[in-house]
Amino acid sequence: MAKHEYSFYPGCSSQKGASSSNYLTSVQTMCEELDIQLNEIPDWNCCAASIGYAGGGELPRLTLSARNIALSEEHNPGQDIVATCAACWLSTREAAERLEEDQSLFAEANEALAEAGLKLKNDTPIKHMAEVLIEDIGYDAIGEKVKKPLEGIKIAGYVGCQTNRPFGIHGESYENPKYLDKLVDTLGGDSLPGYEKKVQCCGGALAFSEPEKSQEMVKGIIEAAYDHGADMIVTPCPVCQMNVEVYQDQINETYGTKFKMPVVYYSTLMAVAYGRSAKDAALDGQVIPAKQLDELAAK
Amino acid sequence: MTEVVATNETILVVGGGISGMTAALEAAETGKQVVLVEKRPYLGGRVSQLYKYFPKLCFPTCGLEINQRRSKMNPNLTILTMAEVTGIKGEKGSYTASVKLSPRYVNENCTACGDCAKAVEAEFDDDYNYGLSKRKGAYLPYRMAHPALYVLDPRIIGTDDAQKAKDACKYEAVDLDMAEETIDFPCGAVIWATGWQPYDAAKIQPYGYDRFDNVVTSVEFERMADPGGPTDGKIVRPSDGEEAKKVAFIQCAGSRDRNHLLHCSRICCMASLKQCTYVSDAYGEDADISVYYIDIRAIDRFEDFYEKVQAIPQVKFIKSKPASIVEGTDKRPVVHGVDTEGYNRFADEHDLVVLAIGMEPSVDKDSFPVDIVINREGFIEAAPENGGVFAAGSASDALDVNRSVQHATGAALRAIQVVNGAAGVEG
Amino acid sequence: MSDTNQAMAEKYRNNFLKEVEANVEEGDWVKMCMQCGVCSGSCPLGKFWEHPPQEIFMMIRAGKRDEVLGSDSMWMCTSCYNCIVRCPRELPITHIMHGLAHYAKRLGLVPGNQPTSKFAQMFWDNLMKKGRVNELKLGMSLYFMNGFGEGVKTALKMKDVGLGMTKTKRMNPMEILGGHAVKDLSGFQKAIKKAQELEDKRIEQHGA
Amino acid sequence: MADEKKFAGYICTGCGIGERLDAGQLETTAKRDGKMAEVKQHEMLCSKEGVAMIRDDIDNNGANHIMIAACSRRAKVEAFNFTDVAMSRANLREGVIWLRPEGDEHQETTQEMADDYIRMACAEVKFMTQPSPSGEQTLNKTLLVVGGGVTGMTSSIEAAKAGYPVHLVAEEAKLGGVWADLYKRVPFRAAAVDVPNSKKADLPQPEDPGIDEMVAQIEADSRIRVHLNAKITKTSGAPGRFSADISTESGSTATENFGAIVQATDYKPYDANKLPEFAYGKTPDVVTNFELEKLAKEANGAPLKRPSDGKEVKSVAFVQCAGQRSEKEGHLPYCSGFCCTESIKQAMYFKAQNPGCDATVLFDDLRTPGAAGEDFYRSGQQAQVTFSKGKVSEVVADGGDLKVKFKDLILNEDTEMDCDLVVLATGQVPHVGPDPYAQLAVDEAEDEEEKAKAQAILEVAPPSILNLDYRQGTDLPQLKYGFVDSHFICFPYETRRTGIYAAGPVRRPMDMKQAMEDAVGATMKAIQAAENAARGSAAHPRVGDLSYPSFRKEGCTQCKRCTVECPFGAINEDEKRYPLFNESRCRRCGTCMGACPVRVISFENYSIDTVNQQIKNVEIPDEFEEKPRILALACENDAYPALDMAAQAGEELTPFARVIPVRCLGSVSLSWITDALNSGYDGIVLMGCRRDEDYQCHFVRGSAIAAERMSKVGDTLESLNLEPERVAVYEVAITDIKRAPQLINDMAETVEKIGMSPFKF
Repeated sequence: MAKHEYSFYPGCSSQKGASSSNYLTSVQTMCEELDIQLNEIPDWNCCAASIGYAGGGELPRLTLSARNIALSEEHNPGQDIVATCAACWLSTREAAERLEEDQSLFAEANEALAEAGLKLKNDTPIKHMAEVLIEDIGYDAIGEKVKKPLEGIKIAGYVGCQTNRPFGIHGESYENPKYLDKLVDTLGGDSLPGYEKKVQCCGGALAFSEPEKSQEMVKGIIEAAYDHGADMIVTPCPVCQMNVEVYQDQINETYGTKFKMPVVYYSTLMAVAYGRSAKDAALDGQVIPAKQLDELAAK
Repeated sequence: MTEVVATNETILVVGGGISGMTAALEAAETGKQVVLVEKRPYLGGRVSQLYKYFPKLCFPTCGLEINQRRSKMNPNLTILTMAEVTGIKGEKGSYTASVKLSPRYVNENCTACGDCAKAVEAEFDDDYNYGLSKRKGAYLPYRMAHPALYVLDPRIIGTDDAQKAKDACKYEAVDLDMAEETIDFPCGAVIWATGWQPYDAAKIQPYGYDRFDNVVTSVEFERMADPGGPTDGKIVRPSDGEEAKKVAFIQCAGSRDRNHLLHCSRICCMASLKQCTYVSDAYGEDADISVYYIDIRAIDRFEDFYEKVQAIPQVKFIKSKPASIVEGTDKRPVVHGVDTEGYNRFADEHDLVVLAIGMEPSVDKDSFPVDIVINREGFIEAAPENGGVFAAGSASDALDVNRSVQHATGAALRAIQVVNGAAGVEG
Repeated sequence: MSDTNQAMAEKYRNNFLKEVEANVEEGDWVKMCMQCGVCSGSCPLGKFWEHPPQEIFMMIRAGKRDEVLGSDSMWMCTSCYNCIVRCPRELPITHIMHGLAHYAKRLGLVPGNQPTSKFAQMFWDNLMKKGRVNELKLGMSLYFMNGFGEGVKTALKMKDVGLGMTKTKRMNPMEILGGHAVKDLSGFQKAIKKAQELEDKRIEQHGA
Repeated sequence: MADEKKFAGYICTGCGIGERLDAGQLETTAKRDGKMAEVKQHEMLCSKEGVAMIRDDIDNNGANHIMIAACSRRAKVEAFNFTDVAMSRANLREGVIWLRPEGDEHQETTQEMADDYIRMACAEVKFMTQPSPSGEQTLNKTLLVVGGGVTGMTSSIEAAKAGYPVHLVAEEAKLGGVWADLYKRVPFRAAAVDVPNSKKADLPQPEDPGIDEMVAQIEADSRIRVHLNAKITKTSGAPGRFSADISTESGSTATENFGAIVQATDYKPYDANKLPEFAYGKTPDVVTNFELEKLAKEANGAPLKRPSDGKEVKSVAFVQCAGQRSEKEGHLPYCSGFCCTESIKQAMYFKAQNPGCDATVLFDDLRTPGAAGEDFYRSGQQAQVTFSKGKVSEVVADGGDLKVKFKDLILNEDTEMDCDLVVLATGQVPHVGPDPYAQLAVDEAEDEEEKAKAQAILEVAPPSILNLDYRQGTDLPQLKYGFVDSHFICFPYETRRTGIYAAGPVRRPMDMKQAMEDAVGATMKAIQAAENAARGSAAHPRVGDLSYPSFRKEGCTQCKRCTVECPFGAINEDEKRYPLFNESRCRRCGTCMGACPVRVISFENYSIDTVNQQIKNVEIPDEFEEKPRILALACENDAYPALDMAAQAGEELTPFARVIPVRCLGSVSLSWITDALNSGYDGIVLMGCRRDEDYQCHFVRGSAIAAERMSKVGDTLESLNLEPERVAVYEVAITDIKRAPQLINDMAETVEKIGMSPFKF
């Protein structure tokens, strides 16, 4: 299999000691297995996610992403940019498209970047890791590597918002994307295609400022997973992962529920299925441990 | 080999629906030679699949009977069914058309006695009923089918069923050796009346047509209401056959929408108003009908009908494009959205949701046989560049039956102008 | 009323739609709304909106300047993009909501204590400092945004979450001292500053 | 055609007829009772061989009256297509064996049924003669087009293009009519194929109305003769031989002959003085959409100024549905269809001339159907026209400014807006002559109140446009709200005055594009009418039918029923009050035949006798055999096919029924009923089409007239002192596959209850 090489944009939350550092760990393991090389964009900056809008105007926010793309084009020329964080991917790709369609904005962005001695060409494809897996690697290749099928593990595929809309994965629908289910099946697990909350928003943007609002939505997401008999939830988005996993105790407090639903990354599932250690799979990063995976990894 | 007698004074009509039939008959009844080419095994097109017409609530088969008698009587009209135009060469006044004829495996001897259908076992989805019911592998598409000849489904050819059908026929009408053929013939003018198809409802993901049993399209619902249809005219839930009394009609399902069809399909509002009467006729005071709309387009005298339906106490109108449908308890579709008149959120549970599905022109934009002006939505624009090719009916725009016929009658004159020119009658 | 607000109100007397087109990100889409309401119905936080998007668009056309810019509705947006993908008229509603929020902020019309507006501002300030977001500092400043007492309460309430995160090495107390940063910080900050200047200039001319 | 009638009968034994019935006996019946000189059987009569056999008898053995006993007359029409002889068909398949269960216990009655149908078909053909063209008309290709607007101009241009000369008569001094003042027209096309969908997309804009080009085209066309300032003062004749007096203001009158006529008199603008609530008439700054076009044309691209003080318009409001879609006195109940796009177009005038100008459209439902329509809506939004869903209650003029008070239906509040100019989107009123039946309504009024109402209508009736010298009035009959539209969805150009076709907004409110398309269709029908008249062939729906009514003058009592009841006003009266038939105006429905109390009207192939003899030739078993006979007269277009399809569907019909298809229930003569009762039928069922305001009858009034007549059948029954239940009249639709046979079976039950008719001999 040909080696795949990408210009990698990890994003703030994947940094060491940050909320989705476990995501990064498992992604690195997954990439080793699939022979994917990730070349981090040197000196990348935050994308402002989709919450920077109060302080930052349109152009300043676009310039944030423009800087990352410019850096990538300078240091990792010819490589597609890959992000693992939904928000990073979305902001960067959205910025690229806005600057593409509005040439005056493009000129202004470059004028701003010049201050940092950078220049944006803006001809680099920007992908989410899920796209890489499905479009560049493919289910078959992903399946070939499986050493420990996730037999008997019922997993609800929770896609969330920003990996799904407005771009989403090619050929998938906004209302009922199936790729996480296909992935789970490919890894030998039991997918739950009927899981109806797979694209329900978790309120990530309000998680800090108005937790009661976001937690109400998270409750629905977890409830539905239990209704479908899920052992755990899998997601491609760090905001979703954290939001759905870490507030379960508070939700239990508020609503008198007894939630203890593990929420893992697809990369964690893959690392385990590929027979790697719990550490490589970043299972130690689970606030709510995914027991079946721990056991499987231990075997 | 099928023989077609034609000259450059002949008018070729493509499509045997209400528009094509009309154009062909009006020209033929004016003394012109006409060849009518229809893809289906029978004439009438989508009109033959309608239960009632708006706003009169009369029966399409009634007018169809007249048109079919007209075509049976008319010596100037040649009808080719199971036929598709594959090419048109030449120019205004002297075209050569290539027509592909698919085998019916049944010849003119057929008396429509039905013995072959009795003999055949294989069953297939009945496309006349949009797949809501099954039909035999040897079949008469529907009772009034014209020509009244049975058809053998190509899928039974080479199976025992094919032989059974042949053996059952006393009149040597079943001909298993029939093969596809392509014939060429001249014509002076072409009337393009290929009509429309329902927009693929599965593409309207928020409404879950592909996920929920009790979300159907307006064309399917029309078959349901027809006593001759798959449910014997009963309005029921596909999921369990239970009576559907609480019914929602969602307008602009695929129309006026950049994700689907940009145009307004014109007929959907009126069709839904008509279908409201099906439900209230069936269930009277027990009916509970909601129409979700953006604008009710009951244009010109249709306004009367809108008022008539508004007067039915069981029908309510909600100005809203629903956001989504989710499946509630007992497979009941729940329609979510906001009533924009004064901002009221709703989550209404129904027995059945009917999507007033958009009209997609059946015009092949990308490989149209001749150079012709087609607009962004795939409809043929009237234009001098089109030479001797004229659109009729909903190949030209989203039109209701009445306007299609009106338009098709005009198309006949346009064609006659060309062939009269060719014949030197002009002046 | 802030000066800019005054100035803008003057400039676009009785034509709020024009003001929005000139000053709000993607504002010139507003006129294309056909009031179908699909956005309002699609918003996961819909029930929290005093004025849902489609109504806001109508209010803009009806010149209800103060009601719109003073509303906290657009701060409800979680950027889930449901409205954008469903809008039959292709309006980038999410961005328009962000744009309106930002514009309201510029004019100082955001209702006091609108938590998300505060958080969003902090987020921005936070990332402007080092070029990367420092989750811990962000969290802390957030907890204390309503004063010390409030902050302690929230912090305690969040204690367990924090603990869990720390245990799993997904939060690092050391971050409070420094933490991740962009190396070329000055270049970074200059670029963004320049961008802001350019944007102000453009709006100035555009509006004029 | 041979004078001497030579009869031949053919019996098909295919499709199970041979198995189910005794063909030998059928043959004997045809010979013995049916008096067929020659009778042949064939195991598949519709096959090439079978048809060849018949053809051979016609060509070589002089058979000119043939009886075919096989399937329904609706089946195998192309095979049994012997246009050069008189032909009747006995329906043994759908009519007998498919409607009857198998089994010995049924055999006798089923066979009797079949034998009777043989007798009936033989009797029918005996009294038929082969119709032939009358030659009453020759081909006159010239068309008369009345109306100088876009509709009339289009009709003229398109007719000429097809090689048909035209006289175009306009009452105005110049061509263009109500459209003459258009500054621009709503674009005809949708966005081009390569246009992306975005806020900056290149969408269709208001375009040049193209009136001048049309006028030029007409002036340049030698085949079109234009009469300006002219009116039609008299129209007489029939398709192929119309004669019209064209009189000009100057007083000169020219009489011209025409093959057919197109009435394209368009519409008249609604009188906005009926809208005081919108301050119309109170200030010149409230104008109608029609008046605005004039202003725009005068401004010719410069910013529009308001009429009162010439101030440049900075804000304008469009009030949609002004005086329309409303039940209020003096308002139009319908939607005029064109106003939404018209207002968008006009709002764009203001935007184009002064982007700073606010243009707001206040609508309830915005109606911009189709591809071009929806694109133009977007185009208007793109131009920053503001659309508000609002209901306007009042327009107030205070000083210079106008206040529009309305309920904003979205924001759900009563509000108001100030503007410099208000445009009322008012509707189209059809420009028609008087309703030809207005006088009749007065004459036939049931009570004084009704009479007064009718009288009032008659008094305000507009002057005639066509001045037809027809027995049934001077102009085209009206459908609703004064529009002369066809009532048939499938047949928009159906007309009740054969050879005269309405086009454009006289038919139905419509915009310019539709009016032009409609004109082409109407012209097609007019050309067709002229051509068919020349062939002596009927017009729709019996195109190709060469038969036409003849009548025995000596028998006529001048009762005028035929002239009054003809649904198409085809029959005039001569000075002696005898009916004057106009072949090419006749639609061959036979309503006159049914109307005639003295039975002097008949067609060659459809007459009092052809049906009466069928009735008489049915064998009536005597009372004690307990075999009643039920006569069913069924409309050949709906009820009869319904019975055929019932047979296909395996429904069952009483073996005592004898069904006779009729062209229209309107052609049913009371004499048939009386004779049937006298000759011992036990029950009679008449099946016609729906006849209320949403009538289905394809001869418009036939079914209704029949119902009227039959309401009087009670007297006949009484005089014979028979129970009234013995005759029933029903509305039957082609879809009544279960109901149609049931109705006949019900009659059988009724007869069982009330007993057999005493009139059996």
